[in-house]
Amino acid sequence: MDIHEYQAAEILARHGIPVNAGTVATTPAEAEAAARAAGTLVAIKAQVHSGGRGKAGGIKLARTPEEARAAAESIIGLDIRGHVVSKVLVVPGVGIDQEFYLGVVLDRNARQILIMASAEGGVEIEEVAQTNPEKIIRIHADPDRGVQPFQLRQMAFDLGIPAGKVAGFAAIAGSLFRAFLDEDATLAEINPLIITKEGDWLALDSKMSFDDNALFRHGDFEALRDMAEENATELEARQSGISFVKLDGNIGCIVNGAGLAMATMDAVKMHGGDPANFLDVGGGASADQVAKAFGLVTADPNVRAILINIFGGITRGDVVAQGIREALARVAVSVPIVVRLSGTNAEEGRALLAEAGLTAVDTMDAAAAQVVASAA
Amino acid sequence: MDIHEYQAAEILARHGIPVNAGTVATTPAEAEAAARAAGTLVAIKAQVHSGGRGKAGGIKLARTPEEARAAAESIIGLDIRGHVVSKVLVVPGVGIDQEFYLGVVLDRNARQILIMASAEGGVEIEEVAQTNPEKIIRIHADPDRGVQPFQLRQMAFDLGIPAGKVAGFAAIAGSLFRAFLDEDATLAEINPLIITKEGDWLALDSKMSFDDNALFRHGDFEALRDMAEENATELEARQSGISFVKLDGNIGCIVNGAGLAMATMDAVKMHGGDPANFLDVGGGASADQVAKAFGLVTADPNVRAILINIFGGITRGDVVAQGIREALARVAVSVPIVVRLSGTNAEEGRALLAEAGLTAVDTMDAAAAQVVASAA
Amino acid sequence: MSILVGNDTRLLVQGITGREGTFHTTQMVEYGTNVVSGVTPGGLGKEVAGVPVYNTVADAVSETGANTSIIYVPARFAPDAIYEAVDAGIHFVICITEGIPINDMVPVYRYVRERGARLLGPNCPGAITPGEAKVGIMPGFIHQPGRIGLVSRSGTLTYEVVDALTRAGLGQSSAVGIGGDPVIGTSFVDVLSLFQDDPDTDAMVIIGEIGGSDEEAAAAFIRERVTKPVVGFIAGQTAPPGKRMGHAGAIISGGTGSAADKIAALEAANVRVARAPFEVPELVRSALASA
Amino acid sequence: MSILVGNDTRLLVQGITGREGTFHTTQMVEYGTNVVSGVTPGGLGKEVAGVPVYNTVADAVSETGANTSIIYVPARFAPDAIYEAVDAGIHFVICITEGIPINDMVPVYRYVRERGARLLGPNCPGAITPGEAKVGIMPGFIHQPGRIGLVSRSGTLTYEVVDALTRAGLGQSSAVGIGGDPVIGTSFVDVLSLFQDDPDTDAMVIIGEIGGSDEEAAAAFIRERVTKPVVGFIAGQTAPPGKRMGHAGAIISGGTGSAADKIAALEAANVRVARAPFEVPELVRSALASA
Repeated sequence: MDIHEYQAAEILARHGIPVNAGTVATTPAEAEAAARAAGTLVAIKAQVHSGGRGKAGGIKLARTPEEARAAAESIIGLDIRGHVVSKVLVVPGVGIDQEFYLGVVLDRNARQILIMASAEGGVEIEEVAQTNPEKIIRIHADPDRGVQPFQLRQMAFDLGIPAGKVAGFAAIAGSLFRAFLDEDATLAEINPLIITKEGDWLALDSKMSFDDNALFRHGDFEALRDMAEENATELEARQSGISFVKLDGNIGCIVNGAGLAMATMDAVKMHGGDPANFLDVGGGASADQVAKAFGLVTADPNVRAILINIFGGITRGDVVAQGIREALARVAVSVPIVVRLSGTNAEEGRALLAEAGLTAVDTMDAAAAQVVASAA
Repeated sequence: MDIHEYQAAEILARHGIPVNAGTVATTPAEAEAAARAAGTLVAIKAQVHSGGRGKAGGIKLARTPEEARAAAESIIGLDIRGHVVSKVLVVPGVGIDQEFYLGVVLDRNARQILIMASAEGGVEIEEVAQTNPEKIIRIHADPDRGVQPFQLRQMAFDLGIPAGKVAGFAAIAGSLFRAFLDEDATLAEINPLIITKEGDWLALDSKMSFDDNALFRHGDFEALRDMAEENATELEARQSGISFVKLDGNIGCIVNGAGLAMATMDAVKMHGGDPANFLDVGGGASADQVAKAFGLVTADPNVRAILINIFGGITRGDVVAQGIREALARVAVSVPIVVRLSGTNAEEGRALLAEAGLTAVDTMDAAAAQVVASAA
Repeated sequence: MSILVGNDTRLLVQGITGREGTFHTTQMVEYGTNVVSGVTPGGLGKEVAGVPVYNTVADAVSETGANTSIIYVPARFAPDAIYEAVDAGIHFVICITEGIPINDMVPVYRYVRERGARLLGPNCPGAITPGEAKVGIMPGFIHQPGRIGLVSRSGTLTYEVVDALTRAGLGQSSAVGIGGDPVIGTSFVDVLSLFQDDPDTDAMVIIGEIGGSDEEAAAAFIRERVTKPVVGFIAGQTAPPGKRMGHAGAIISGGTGSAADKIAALEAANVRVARAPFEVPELVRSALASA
Repeated sequence: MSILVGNDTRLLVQGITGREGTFHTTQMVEYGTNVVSGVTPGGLGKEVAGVPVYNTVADAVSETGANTSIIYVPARFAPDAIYEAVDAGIHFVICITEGIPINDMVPVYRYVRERGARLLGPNCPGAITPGEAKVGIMPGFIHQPGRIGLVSRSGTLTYEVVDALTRAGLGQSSAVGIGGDPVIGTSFVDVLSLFQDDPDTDAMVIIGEIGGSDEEAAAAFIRERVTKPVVGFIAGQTAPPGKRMGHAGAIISGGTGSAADKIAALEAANVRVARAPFEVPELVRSALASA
């Protein structure tokens, strides 16, 4: 789950990290008022769940309230990597002495939490990783004991942070790591983390994402969800335990298992077709859930044919077939349906489908070929 | 730092443990009102920082508000192991089906936190440990990972807790362990932890003590301090970094180091004297602190002579001598003073004392003999 | 036995009285897996598919000599179940449960390794040695005993490939699903290494997908250490960047994790990479022929 | 060298620029201890009593080959200092700091042991091998090289006994203060074991106090494993029950931890127990004579 910069900043502030607090504005007028209240040079920053805001013109400086209004006008409504800006953050301008990158992520290979820092602040860390990997200082947190202050001081010394600022850096890095753990984050990032002209540490831009599997521990995070940023259909799907991603093609796909779903899309493409979606009904799908999946796919007006590809493991073929029948009884489907059914209880499933007038194809490849032909 | 039962219950309730909540009363009338409000059989329980309340008559059942008043009358003012009862807790009576002991302490030998439970609820655990040690189930918490639910379920099964109550026990034991860690306790104990006639888990009596060294992390604990339970002089001493315990004798002792202070008291006793106090001025004592110690000792009207025994390590003899001189300049001391000074800068100290007309004795034994003679 | 599970497996089912536990225990027993006991706290005295239930793993191990455990308990309780299994001396734990938070799995992974045990999963379909033991949720009947070792991050996609192999007359020594979570107990490299050392395995099939860099790590390992022929398949070749496809790992980000990169890495390690699952059997045959 | 510290000690001082660190570094250097470096974050380039200061223990170790560390930093930072020392490869850490919370020390103790290092303290006076190295806060001049090994939970009381021994012409091989905190890195038993194996030690003195059961554990160890003569002293023989005497451990509770119990346990292990510190030297002499 992704959240906005201003929300991440609020969370980090609660963990004792000094952040550049600002005001959220959804209109140019609000931005102007916020700038006036700030009474200083401000930055107007697009609040979208996407990187690359700067390059896309989503961040502007404004010396006056009028400039702030103009900046907000140009930013609100902007499309940044497919995300349309609906709000901006107005923060006081800050004199920067030094900039750093500081982030906490999972290192999948090491199966440990990784704390990364670099003196190349303000630059995307992936870029630094490719161009100057030696400029990234890394610490793996002990899975049991976490990270000790001395390790973070060492990191600060390695970054060349002046002696008088080392304790401050270590405190912020420690707090960021704690925030990552306490909030079940998958990413906690400050970029740039700066030393101001006045010599104070300040988190100028904060970013956090959360582990969807741990949301049950954080009931308050639901309030942080920005429905404008989420695809309503995808969210609705997720609430039914279905993974759904809308794509641009015209062949609806209903598959059990993420890997098989991707392979099914690949097969459709190989046969010259274009998938309308990625859809994984999940393990142990109930008839209800299959019907639900059917609804998700048929709601897309682009869909010209539907491919159902089920290999039964936990999911039983007869249950899937039952779901298809129930869905067809509820929704009138006007496009061709190609079903491929294998694995557990596939024969029972095929029998049920036959009763409903549907014939199941034997292999995925054949099914993909057939659905592409039907959609043509 | 010790707290009262009702305070421990409040803390454990915050950690999700079901406790028998009650009302604190400081007068028989308040107890009567609390019993009336409860509208049921109540227990009246002395709130003192001491065990053995039951045997001392500090816990009584009352069927009516009038009986509650009478019970409170008999308990308030009671002396339990040197603690005078100034308040009682009025709690609703509860039908008990099964009783258990559950406690968390440090196992000094193992250097690990120990969770102990026994089906011998309501009995002091030390007693069970002596008479039926095999009836105590013990789990050492891993220093890094703590304790896992399966270990607590195992404990429950080992205690013979019925299957349907095992998850509840494990949850309470887990919460008690978390409370121990989160609150930096040295003891967290529920005795008895019961299953009520209605089949619910309930902490019927709770006890917690805190690690004095960790109080800096728990600013709110100061509000839990019951000044009636603390010796004002001992508290004042502690705030100056001095360990002071009032005793019944007439020879005031000022010593650096707890072990040496105890050995000094032993020496005084060996020579037929009786120490008026235990006093450790601590390491690195400043002149101010020594003067403070002097004040503490001379405030006791029983004191007939004072023995100052300093073996310099961190504490320097000249600093101590300076403290003695400053104290004597401020306070008129009418009783004889015997000083023994050895170790770091002892000679400089002796010279300073000589200027003030005091002669330092060479050995602890001789000093003890001399101070006993002076007090006679 | 080929790798991980086989005739020596004495299986314990944690969460045996739950819906999934009961269903799959029945399936595994029917397959012929030696399921010796199950655990559900408070379940002592019950039976599931003829398998006796105990209150704790320690009891089940001491009473029935279980050496392998499979976990079907819900995500919130799964880490505890893994700790319990390892603490009781189980040396191989298969965790089927999906949805376990990352921060819970990081210390679990460390613990399992420290104790010298092995974890497969979580969020995986399990492992099977056809004709000997099915320890997981895969449909047993599509498998056939043979000499091809299969390892995959995916569930049903694995069945797809297994089915294709079986139909082509290529039986499997073992088939192992490692799971798609960010923190998993057993990696591609771990399983490839076991197959490499397994005298009952002649060739291996690795089934990857977009996201992460596990396939690249596998490719590096294959180049350096694997002498048996390897065939690969990567799902998500046509997936658009920036979209998460179900699995936490299945996302192409910042120019890394793409199917093209993974295929290139595998091919550089002499792995024959299929464009579709149905191509796998013929590539295996030709690899075996030229080995 | 006798035990723990000696001519091989290359000492690092953590918290060297603090008031206590500076004072005791000067004292230790004057005593002749080989103090090779100090650490204070941000202190790089400074010098204390001629000892160079580094920012981190890792730097100090790699630059100066320190093998032993003594810690003078405040309680809130002391656990971190211990972790840093052990992580940098220091094999022996002496923590002088008092007032460290118990819950902080429990994982520290585990960590130090896991890494195969040794911790003395916290809240202890340190260790000295007279004439070789003084690593602590004890007054050096009261000690005299010799063949009596001394171990104590107390600070100044140790000096008292050392002073008595020296005055009686009984020099010390090493004198070690283990500290009075509930969680300490090195126990009586650990030190007694080192003295037992030390060819430079002929007899041992153990100085205990009321509270806890460390002296009883020591007595059991002495009975089973120690062949050299041992003399003991227990402080707090006249302390009233239920009152905490300074040290966290120094309290008699529930009929246990009393001086009488401890003396009985030691005497049952053939330890000659002195009634007062001044009696220790004569008991040592007679023990040596009858050994």
